[in-house]
Amino acid sequence: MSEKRIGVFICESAGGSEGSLDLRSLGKHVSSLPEVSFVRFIDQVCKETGQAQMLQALNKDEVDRFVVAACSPLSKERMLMRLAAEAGLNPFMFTIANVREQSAFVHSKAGADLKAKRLLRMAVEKCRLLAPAPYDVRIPDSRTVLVIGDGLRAALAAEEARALGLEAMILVEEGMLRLPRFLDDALAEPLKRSEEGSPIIAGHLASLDGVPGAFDVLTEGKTSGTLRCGAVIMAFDPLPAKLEEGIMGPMHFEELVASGAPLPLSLVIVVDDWKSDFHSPQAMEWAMRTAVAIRTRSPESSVRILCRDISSRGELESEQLRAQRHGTIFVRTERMPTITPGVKATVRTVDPVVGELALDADAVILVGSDLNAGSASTCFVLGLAMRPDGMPRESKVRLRAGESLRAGIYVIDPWSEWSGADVRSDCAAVAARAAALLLSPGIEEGGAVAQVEAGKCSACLSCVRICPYGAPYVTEERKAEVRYELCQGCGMCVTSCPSKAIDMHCYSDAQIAAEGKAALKEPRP
Amino acid sequence: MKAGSNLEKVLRDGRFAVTAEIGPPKSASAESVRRHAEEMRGCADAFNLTDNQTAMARMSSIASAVVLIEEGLEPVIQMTCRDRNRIAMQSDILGASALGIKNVLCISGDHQTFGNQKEAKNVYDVDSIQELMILRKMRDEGRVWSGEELEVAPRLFLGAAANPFADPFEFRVARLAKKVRAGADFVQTQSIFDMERFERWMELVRVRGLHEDVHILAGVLPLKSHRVALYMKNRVSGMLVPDAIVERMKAAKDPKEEGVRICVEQIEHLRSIEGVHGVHIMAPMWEERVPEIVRRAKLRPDARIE
Amino acid sequence: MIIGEQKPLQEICAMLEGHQRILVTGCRSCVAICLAGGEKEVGILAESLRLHSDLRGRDWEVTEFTTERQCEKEWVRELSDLVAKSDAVVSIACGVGAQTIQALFPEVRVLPGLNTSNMGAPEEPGVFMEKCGGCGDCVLHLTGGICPIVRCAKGMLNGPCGGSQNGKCEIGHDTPCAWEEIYHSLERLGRLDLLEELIPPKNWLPSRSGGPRRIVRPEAVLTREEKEMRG
Amino acid sequence: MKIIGYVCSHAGYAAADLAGEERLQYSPDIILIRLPCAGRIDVVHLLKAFREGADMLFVAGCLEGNCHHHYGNHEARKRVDQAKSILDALGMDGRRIEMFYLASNQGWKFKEIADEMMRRASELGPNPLEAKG
Repeated sequence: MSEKRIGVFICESAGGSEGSLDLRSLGKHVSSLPEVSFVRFIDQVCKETGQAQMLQALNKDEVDRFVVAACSPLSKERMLMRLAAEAGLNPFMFTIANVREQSAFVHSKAGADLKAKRLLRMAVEKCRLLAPAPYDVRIPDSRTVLVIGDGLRAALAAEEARALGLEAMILVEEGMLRLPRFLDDALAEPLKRSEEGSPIIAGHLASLDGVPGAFDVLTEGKTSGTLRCGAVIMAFDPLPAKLEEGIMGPMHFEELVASGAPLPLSLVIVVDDWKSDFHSPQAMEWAMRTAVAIRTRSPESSVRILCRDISSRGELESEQLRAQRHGTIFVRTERMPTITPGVKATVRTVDPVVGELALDADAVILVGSDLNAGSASTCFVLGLAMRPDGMPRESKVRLRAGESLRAGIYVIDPWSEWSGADVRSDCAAVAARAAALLLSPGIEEGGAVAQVEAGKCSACLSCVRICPYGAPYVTEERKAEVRYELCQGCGMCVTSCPSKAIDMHCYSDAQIAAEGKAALKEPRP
Repeated sequence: MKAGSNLEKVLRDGRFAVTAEIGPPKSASAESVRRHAEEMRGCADAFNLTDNQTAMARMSSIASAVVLIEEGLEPVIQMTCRDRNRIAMQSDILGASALGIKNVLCISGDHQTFGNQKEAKNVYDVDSIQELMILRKMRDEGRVWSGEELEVAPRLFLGAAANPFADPFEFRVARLAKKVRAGADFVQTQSIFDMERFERWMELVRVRGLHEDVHILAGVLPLKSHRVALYMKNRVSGMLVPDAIVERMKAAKDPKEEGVRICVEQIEHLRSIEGVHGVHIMAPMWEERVPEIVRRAKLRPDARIE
Repeated sequence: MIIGEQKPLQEICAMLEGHQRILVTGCRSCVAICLAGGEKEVGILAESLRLHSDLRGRDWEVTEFTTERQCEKEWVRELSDLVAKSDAVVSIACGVGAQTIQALFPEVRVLPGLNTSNMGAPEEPGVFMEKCGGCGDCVLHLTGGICPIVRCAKGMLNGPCGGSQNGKCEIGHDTPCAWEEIYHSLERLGRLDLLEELIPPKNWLPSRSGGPRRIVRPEAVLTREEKEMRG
Repeated sequence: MKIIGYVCSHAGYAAADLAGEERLQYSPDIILIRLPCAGRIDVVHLLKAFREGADMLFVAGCLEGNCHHHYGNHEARKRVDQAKSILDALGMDGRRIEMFYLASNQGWKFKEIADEMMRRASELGPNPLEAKG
């Protein structure tokens, strides 16, 4: 292996305001390490002047990689990627020794000095094993969003996307959207615009290839064909439950409310979460908000909510309190109640405390996890993990709402707020996510991604099964490959591969081992 | 007459047959077999000797049967598929026949993991239906399974087991039919507690006319205690014990008496079912109570063999 | 595929007592896929053995190699140099692999690090079920595509024994009753009539009872002349 | 003592950074190796570290049900359990390695983990390999 040339930068303010690190001796220590070409002290790495100094040094000394002893990579990594690129290096050819937050700030002076040396040694050892990582900044090829859905949400998402400067197409099995009959003005107008502006394709998704910004879609059904789009939004409405006299789904109830017709005097809302362990907070929220709205509008009516789990957590807790203050009765039942339809529908169930119950109601609303077949089949085609109601699992709901597990595929959860205006804001938010992708100057891909050594692969599918993002696939040569455009760099495929055919950039097995070795080499304190 | 056994005669004559079970001892002494013979003498038309029941090594059923014959009682030997391949099976049958044994019950046998030597290698060269086929061929054609002729054919009255309480329920009657076609002359059922299911099964048996082709002996088992009832209900695969019976045993002041009473009631009921030609009483480790059950159920078996 | 399971670590360590230069070898075929003996497991076992040696001052030298298919001589020959430097080879391929190594390298101790269990398939990730008993005379056409020879604890051929209840086998409630499955499979296929057939005692000759089995494909067999011609 | 924590970027490493911001002091014997996700950890890494003299190891990932990569923390737990059983089999005490879950805003919890590992280290003593020299 040819000699590596490593430049080391030590940030003068890494010691913190306390100045507790002996940076000079740190510099002396690191300069003796193998393959280190130079050590430079930089006044402040995060300042422009500091970066200019670093850039100059990198250009002058012809190093092919560098190490920075400063503060946390979590805050400095992106800045240093840019710097590496400017210096004509692969943007991942550097490592960081976090001698500030993880040494200077947390240990006594003597301990911190020793540990900083260790950390820097580890960073150098890891740096020696770096290899240029695949990296691309790809300009999105298409600014079209394909909206797959069946009703209100699909129409709104398409319109919101168009409002943000994207093109939108709507894919719906029947060739027309199923829209509520009664709409307030806030919704009617954008819907009309959407119908005018977004072409509708009759059919369903048969396959999707390509990468975010350039998906190739095959549709089947009434219209079979191919199309190109940059992003996909899944925007299915909640399914109406099977309707019989006195029983309705949420959409129908919303229509009833919007129509101004008299509201039922006694109402039972069944939140159907018995089918599986799946508990939909959104369905519960819908039920509670509906209860409050009804009691506000007609205080003489009675509302009961039946569900398996009546203890709400987080923000739902305040919703529940509000509903209870408005006189909503919560009934816990351990199995799906039986509902007898009729002008007076009857709901029979067993309360674990009270025992058998029979509740009469003018109307029963079924809210819950009925399988949306359209959504489920779309999930299947896209390889997305599904909830029991057929909706795709969202990527970390709280932090990346609206994103599915697959890059470039977005999701509108049908169990969003019940009033029309809020449905719209949901759709707008998701459309904005798609716009952020497709209108960006470039989609960054690569870096710490997994890579297969085909010769070692047995096509056992371990990687395909474990990847949350659908990045690995098996080629026609029957070898696994990882689409780095989709890889999020978690490394689970690397660990699970029984043939050790996968490794990853920036966190290779050899690097992890080298860091461990460097950390442990020194005689114990 | 296929074998000319007492059991065969009783069944042929249309009398209600009684058989009872004797578990051979874990001993090289046949003393307990003789004792049970004494206790139950005159109570049944024939006595079943289990074959390493629950996969525990015990005195062989053939040897125990010979002891019983010496005592003047008629044995039914059980022969499982677990412990011998087809060669050993046929050889044992020839020997048993030579020693005067006429009734054989063909069963697959409890899996060895129930026994006290779980690590044993099981045989299962043939299954219980194939065992019937082999034994029938020996008797009817005077040949071993491969076709080679025997000098003297064994005279056998062939039995099979049937479990109306195992699953799939729909297949249980079809399986009985297969056993009949394979050569079963009589059938002993698993212990009956769930009378309702048994009657449903018998109905299906009658629909297929099987009750006319084979003698069905209904199995009964007197419960000794509430604990035994629970054990049978929860731990024994292929056994259905209704809660009502468990409750009766639990509520009883004298559970042993209650167990006998339930058993007697069951026998009386079973006797009234069309197609049930007898009862098979299983009282493992409680053989001494069998005479009382037989007496109280007003069964009048004409006890001994000549 | 062939399903196996590594022997307990202590057992492997005990077998290795008295040896010093140890080659741990796995296989990229079945045992890799059933997560028992691929390169990853070779790495873990080798590292465990090194740790064992360090802890007890044994001075073991442990090397690692994973063959493409340990049942084939051509691939096993790749081990030549490593075997020459070893006094024991731990094979975590199946028993076939271990024997192939021993046959090719008669001078070295070959130790099994894996218990070869059965021919089966992954049921779900991490769960492997026995599916085929290799009886040499397949009956799946009679049993709705479910093998009663190995999936029934008693290998019954004429229907379930009396211990079948609620779809479970009498030997344990996590073992499905194969005959229950066969019944429902044939029910779905509309072929319950097949269950009425009396299946006679099976010919076990093509099975283990016929001695070690040897399959010959005449069209692939080389005559003595051909062997000579091809060197 | 020599203690290595293999920590995920999103929770373990970030929590340690926060502990730094908050100046929560812990032993400098604790060194972190940053992983993209706890699910990246492999049994071999852990065994190697023990062989090279680590006294204690831990893996820290996101809180249960909240893993940035959905289930990487569960994968990590399985690896840690496997390593524990190997250590036990070799007579090295599986308590020398532990799995922890925390969130990026729990600097205090990172300090607790660090302190717990130190406490356990003093209970179990140094890596037995050290005694051999």
